[in-house]
Amino acid sequence: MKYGFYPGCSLEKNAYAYNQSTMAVTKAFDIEFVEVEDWNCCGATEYIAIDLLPAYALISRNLAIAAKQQSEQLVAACSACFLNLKKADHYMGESHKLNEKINKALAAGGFNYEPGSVKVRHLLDIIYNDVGIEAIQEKIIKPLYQLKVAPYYGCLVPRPAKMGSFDSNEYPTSMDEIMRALGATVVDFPLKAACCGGHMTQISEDVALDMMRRILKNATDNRADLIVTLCPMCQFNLDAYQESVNKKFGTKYNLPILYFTQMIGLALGMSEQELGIGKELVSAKAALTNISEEPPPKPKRVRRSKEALPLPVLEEV
Amino acid sequence: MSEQFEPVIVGFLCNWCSYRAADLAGTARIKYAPNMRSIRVMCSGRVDPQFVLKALRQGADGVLIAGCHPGECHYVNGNIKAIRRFILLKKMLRQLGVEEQRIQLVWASASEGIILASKVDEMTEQIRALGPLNWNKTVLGSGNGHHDEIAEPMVEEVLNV
Amino acid sequence: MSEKPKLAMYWSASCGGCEISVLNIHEHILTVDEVFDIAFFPCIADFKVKDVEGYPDGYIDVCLFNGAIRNSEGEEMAHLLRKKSKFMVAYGSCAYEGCIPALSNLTSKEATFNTVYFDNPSIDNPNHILPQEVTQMPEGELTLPAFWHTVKALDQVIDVDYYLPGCPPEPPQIWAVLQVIVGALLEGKPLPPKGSMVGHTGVAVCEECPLEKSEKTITRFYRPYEIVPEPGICLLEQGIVCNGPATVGGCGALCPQVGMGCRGCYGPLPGVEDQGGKMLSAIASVIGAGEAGMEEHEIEQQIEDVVATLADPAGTFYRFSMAHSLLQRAKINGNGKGE
Amino acid sequence: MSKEKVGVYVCHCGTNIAGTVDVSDVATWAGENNDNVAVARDYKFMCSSLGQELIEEDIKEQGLTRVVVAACSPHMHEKTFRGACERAGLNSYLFEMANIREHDSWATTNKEAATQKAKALVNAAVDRVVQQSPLEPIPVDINPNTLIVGGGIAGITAALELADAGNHVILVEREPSIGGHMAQLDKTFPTLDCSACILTPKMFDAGNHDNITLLSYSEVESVDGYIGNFTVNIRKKAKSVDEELCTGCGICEEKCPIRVVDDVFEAGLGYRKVCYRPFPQAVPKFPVIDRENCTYFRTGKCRLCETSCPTNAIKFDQEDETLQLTVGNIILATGYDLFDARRIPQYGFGRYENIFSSLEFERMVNAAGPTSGKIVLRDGVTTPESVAIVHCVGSRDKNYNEYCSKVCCMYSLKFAHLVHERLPDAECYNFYIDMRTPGKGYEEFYHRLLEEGTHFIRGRVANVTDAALNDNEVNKLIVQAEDTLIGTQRRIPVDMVILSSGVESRHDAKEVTQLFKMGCDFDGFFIERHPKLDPIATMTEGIFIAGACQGPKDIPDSVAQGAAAAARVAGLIQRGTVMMEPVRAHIDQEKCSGCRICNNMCPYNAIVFHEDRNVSEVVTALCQGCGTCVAACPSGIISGAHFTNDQVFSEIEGILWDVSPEKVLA
Repeated sequence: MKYGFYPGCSLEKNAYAYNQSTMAVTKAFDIEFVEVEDWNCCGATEYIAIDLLPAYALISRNLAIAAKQQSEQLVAACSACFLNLKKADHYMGESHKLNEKINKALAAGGFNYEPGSVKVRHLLDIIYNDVGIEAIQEKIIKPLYQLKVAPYYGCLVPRPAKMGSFDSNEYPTSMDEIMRALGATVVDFPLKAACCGGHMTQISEDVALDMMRRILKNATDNRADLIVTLCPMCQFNLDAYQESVNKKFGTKYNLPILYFTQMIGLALGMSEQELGIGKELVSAKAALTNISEEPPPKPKRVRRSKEALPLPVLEEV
Repeated sequence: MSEQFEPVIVGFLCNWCSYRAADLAGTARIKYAPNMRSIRVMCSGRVDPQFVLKALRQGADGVLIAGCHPGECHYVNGNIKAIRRFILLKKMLRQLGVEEQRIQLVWASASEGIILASKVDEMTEQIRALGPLNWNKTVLGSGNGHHDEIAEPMVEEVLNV
Repeated sequence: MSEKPKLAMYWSASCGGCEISVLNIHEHILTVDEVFDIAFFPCIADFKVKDVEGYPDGYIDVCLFNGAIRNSEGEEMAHLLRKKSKFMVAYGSCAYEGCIPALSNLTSKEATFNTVYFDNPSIDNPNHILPQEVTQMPEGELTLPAFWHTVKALDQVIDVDYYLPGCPPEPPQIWAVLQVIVGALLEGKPLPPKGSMVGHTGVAVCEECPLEKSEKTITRFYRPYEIVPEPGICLLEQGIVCNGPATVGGCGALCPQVGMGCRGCYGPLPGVEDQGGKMLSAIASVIGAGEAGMEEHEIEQQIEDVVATLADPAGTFYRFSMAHSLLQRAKINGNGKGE
Repeated sequence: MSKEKVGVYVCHCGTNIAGTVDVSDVATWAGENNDNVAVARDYKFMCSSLGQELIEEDIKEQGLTRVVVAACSPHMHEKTFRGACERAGLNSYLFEMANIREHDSWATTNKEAATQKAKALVNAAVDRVVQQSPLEPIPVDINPNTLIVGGGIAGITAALELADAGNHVILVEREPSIGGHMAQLDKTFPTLDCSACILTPKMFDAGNHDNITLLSYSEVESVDGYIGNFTVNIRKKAKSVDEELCTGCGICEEKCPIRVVDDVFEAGLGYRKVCYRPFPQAVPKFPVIDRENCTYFRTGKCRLCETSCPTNAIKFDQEDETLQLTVGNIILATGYDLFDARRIPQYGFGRYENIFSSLEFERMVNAAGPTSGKIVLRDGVTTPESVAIVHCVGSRDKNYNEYCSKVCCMYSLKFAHLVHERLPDAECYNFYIDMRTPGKGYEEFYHRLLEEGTHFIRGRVANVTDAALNDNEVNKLIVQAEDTLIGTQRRIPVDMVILSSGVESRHDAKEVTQLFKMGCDFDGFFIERHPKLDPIATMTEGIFIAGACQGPKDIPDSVAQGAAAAARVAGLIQRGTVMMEPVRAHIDQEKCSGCRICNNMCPYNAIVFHEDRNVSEVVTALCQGCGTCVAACPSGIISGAHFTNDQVFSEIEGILWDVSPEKVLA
């Protein structure tokens, strides 16, 4: 399988671990990435907040290059990059005016972009839909038995609905399924698609910290050993600010935040180094020791009092 | 009337859905191209490909077949037969040089007057763009065709092989 | 001797099979010889056109005209013979409905020339010589008949009294028809009404076909080389296109009996306007794809897939009846030319 | 063909037609240009008695042999004018209508084009009518028995109406007892009268009526035939109980040691035995043994029910039996399914134990239900201090069902009321998009709830979670929604959440429509003959629909439709015979080659193949006249009465008068 690839700034720097593990894992499934030559910033969120037109022009330059490189599908691992690229393509397709203006801008640099000619997809989408659970299972060497993970999707990948998403907008489950496939135990995690605070840290740290607290608390309450994410920003926020959260609220959260690609890598028997495990600030060492050879024992039926009413059954995903 | 070419489209409408859809379009005073002339059949499954060929031969510029949505056929699955014939007929008409847009199929339930109306508008424009078919004149009219200007260019094609 | 009725048989655009078929009526040919004087029969006797031109009008009693009208010569001869004959019989599929020659109505005269004179493995024509209607030679001017753009059936150029279908007509049918004519000429027996088609059963070929028939559902089509048919079972049910159901009988269903789908040479049943259209309708109707309750695009896709296995529908359904079909020929500047 | 004398009448329809079409021009033109036209007139209102008399006189005095009226749609006035022809002694099938109103004058403002089109349509009608031949409608006797499928309130009502009128009814119910969803309810909005109290008597009557054959635990397997003469096969599933011997004492049920969750009647909130009656007032009174879960059927041991039965009515060896019945009409009242809230994961149904579906709650508040009417949490003891009721679950939502389920607002209000009534101290929140209370006394009921102190929050619920943000959210379910009236996000912590799930068509609605050869829309609800003027009949003669199977409905609507369907059927029964359009296919037995192409064309299996004669034949009685076989016949020897090839060909030539070759070359 061959795709265009847009790394984006995070994967170059703070999310290098994500980059490493992504490359390692995709290689294992013989996915070939053609990096967008001379790619530029995706505009992240600030730029868009300030002036849309240049922001979109900036973003679509990457699309234009990808198109030039004949990449029909462009993969982004970072949620923000993913969303921005997708947005740009979507709105250009929707608004003839915008399309004109942007292409005018692009023309200045000798580019042009036909909206829709590049399909922007998130890495998770590729792993879940194109590689598929079966293929992953076949390659598993070291199952992650008894490791309790809280899959965290953040807000950018599943939403907004109108652009169409590969998973539920409100309650995604694709990463859950992958984690289960790896042998890990997936804990219930109601806030799986809540916002991590994103750039709020730059605007009002208090608000941001509280948002992070919710998520950390929810995962801890549900007895997760660690949070698994697919977004450098989510990872960074929950990881780097965990200490500040503890300070501010006098809590003692100690939740490592890893990337789903790192988890897959582990299950495929790759070493922690080659997956960049250890680069996280809240160390995953301790948490990962919970991985056992043995599959978890069958959960024994909780004795319910005889007055108790029957529960609706959820068919296992 | 303006000098522009006004296509004549023969529409075969099934009695239960599309004919009523056309009735509804009228009752709702939806204005659409007056170019489609309707012929009522009990079911789109009654449309014999001969009807389509006959209409084209008689000078129609296009033929529209309209029926109930699959699964909603008054006769259970007559429209399925219709679409089977339609698809094969289209393939054959391609060989006979009849442009795709000249024969079309549309599903319009009794409540979908607007769908039928807009289909007629759309088709009228498409055929107007194609120009008249007028089979007897343009295709057969040139008699034995020893001076068939249309085909002339092909001679050169052939000669500078 | 000179009291004998006069028989003519002319050969226009056709393969010559029809002449053979007349000679193929075995000993009856002797009766024919007894009963008739041959007035014109290029295939077997040396007559010239000027001989015919010399005859008084209506001199020939029966003219069996076979072959389609392909060029100016065919048309001239048709008119000439009409003038000189009492009864004009469109003999065989070509004269009756165009037959194989009329398949070239699916393309243009030029494209036909291209295939015949240039673009063809067995052709070596470095100077790209095309036959011309007029060629100047030192010896003088040479002319060739003009080649029509559209092949026509006999009754599309002259008035025809009777039609005898088949490619070629089958001996028993021929003999039956000749007997009627002879009976009429010699004993004044009544003739079938003018314009009627003679020498057929009036019921589709399937009636004569011994193969076992049941309800039909076709999930894919096979071309003859793609499949060895199950013996004894209706070929159509096996996905082999057989025009039997849309073709009038009289041939004895010879082809299906040897595993070859009916080509349709006897033409449509009386009262059917367009043999191809009818056969197409029948075949499409029993395609085993698309069910009520499926998604609309799903239905289309399924049917498309089956239809894709049916090569050249026009050539298949109009193999013999092109000239008599409702559309009669292809539109050349249309999108689908020469597919 | 000999020249016909056709009378052409072009209607002005006031200005409806004359306003756009030059009617007199059309009439004169027709008179001059079509040789078969003997009389051509235009008239203000052809459908008026005067207009009709005009036709009648001309037929009598001018000896017209055919009549064409160019006016509105045949669906409007074909009958009218056929009547006129009949009265004047002209066979009504020698009449043809040209639709120059709906299909012409109303559809365009371009007068020239409209007039041209009108000429084409008239000319086509004339050319067609010339080819038409006299036909006689086909009388069909109506079998007085009626099949009613579905023993909910709609089906029961229809059954009783017909039975009381002295007609025999076969009432088929899939479950062991009739009663349907209504039997599960406690109170009914807005009057709050007890559902059981009003339903049980009706169930009893239906169960004991001399004119009603009640087939419970049975399903229709096949349907053949046509109005007046349907043949249906019904499979009676084995109850493992001999109804002759069983007294319905219920000892077997008591003795049965196995209990399973009852997903049907108790909506999953309660249990039932394996040998059971869904509820005490079940009709019929006989229990059934659920063989899947029965120890005896699984292991061959137990037999407690058998041994304990005083009349030896338990019959383990009983088998399914198939009954074949003939009926004249069929009423479908198959009801609805409740939307499964699990499909909206963010609402947490199934993940959080204290989220209940609306039917679960109905059972909970039902005095005869699992908690004998106590409102408690899933643990069965704790009473909630706060309850949230979420409207529009799976309704008015493009991701699930776009339509409004009509009943949820009202039953949600009822729930709120019951909460107040039974837990005076509990807080109750209703999250709604719009409050829809169209019905007698409904809006008043809403006001009453406002009085009772329900908190109404206008906003679609985003999600329900247990992830607490602050201490008063701990150990609560937090319902998050945007309050669109005050424009803020709100998080309401509650103990119990009730999801007011919408109404969906039965999961097997599609199969049912195929079984009964009728249509259902994209949502799976059965299609009525006309959405306004005939919501009771279907496109298939002799098949009627009642209740929620046609679309979301509350009890009064279902009852009304049930009674209406019964009235329609009664009408047909009283008439004894119906006249059917003689539009039928016919195979020329002389010319059929037995190719059998047509054999599987007919959706009504009206085409039979005679092995002996090697020909196919149409059973006229079964044929519905769609013409699919006519189009399919490769020999062109199947003729479709009133829609023959010649008729359509002539119509095509006529309709293309201005472009067709003959005229062009002429």
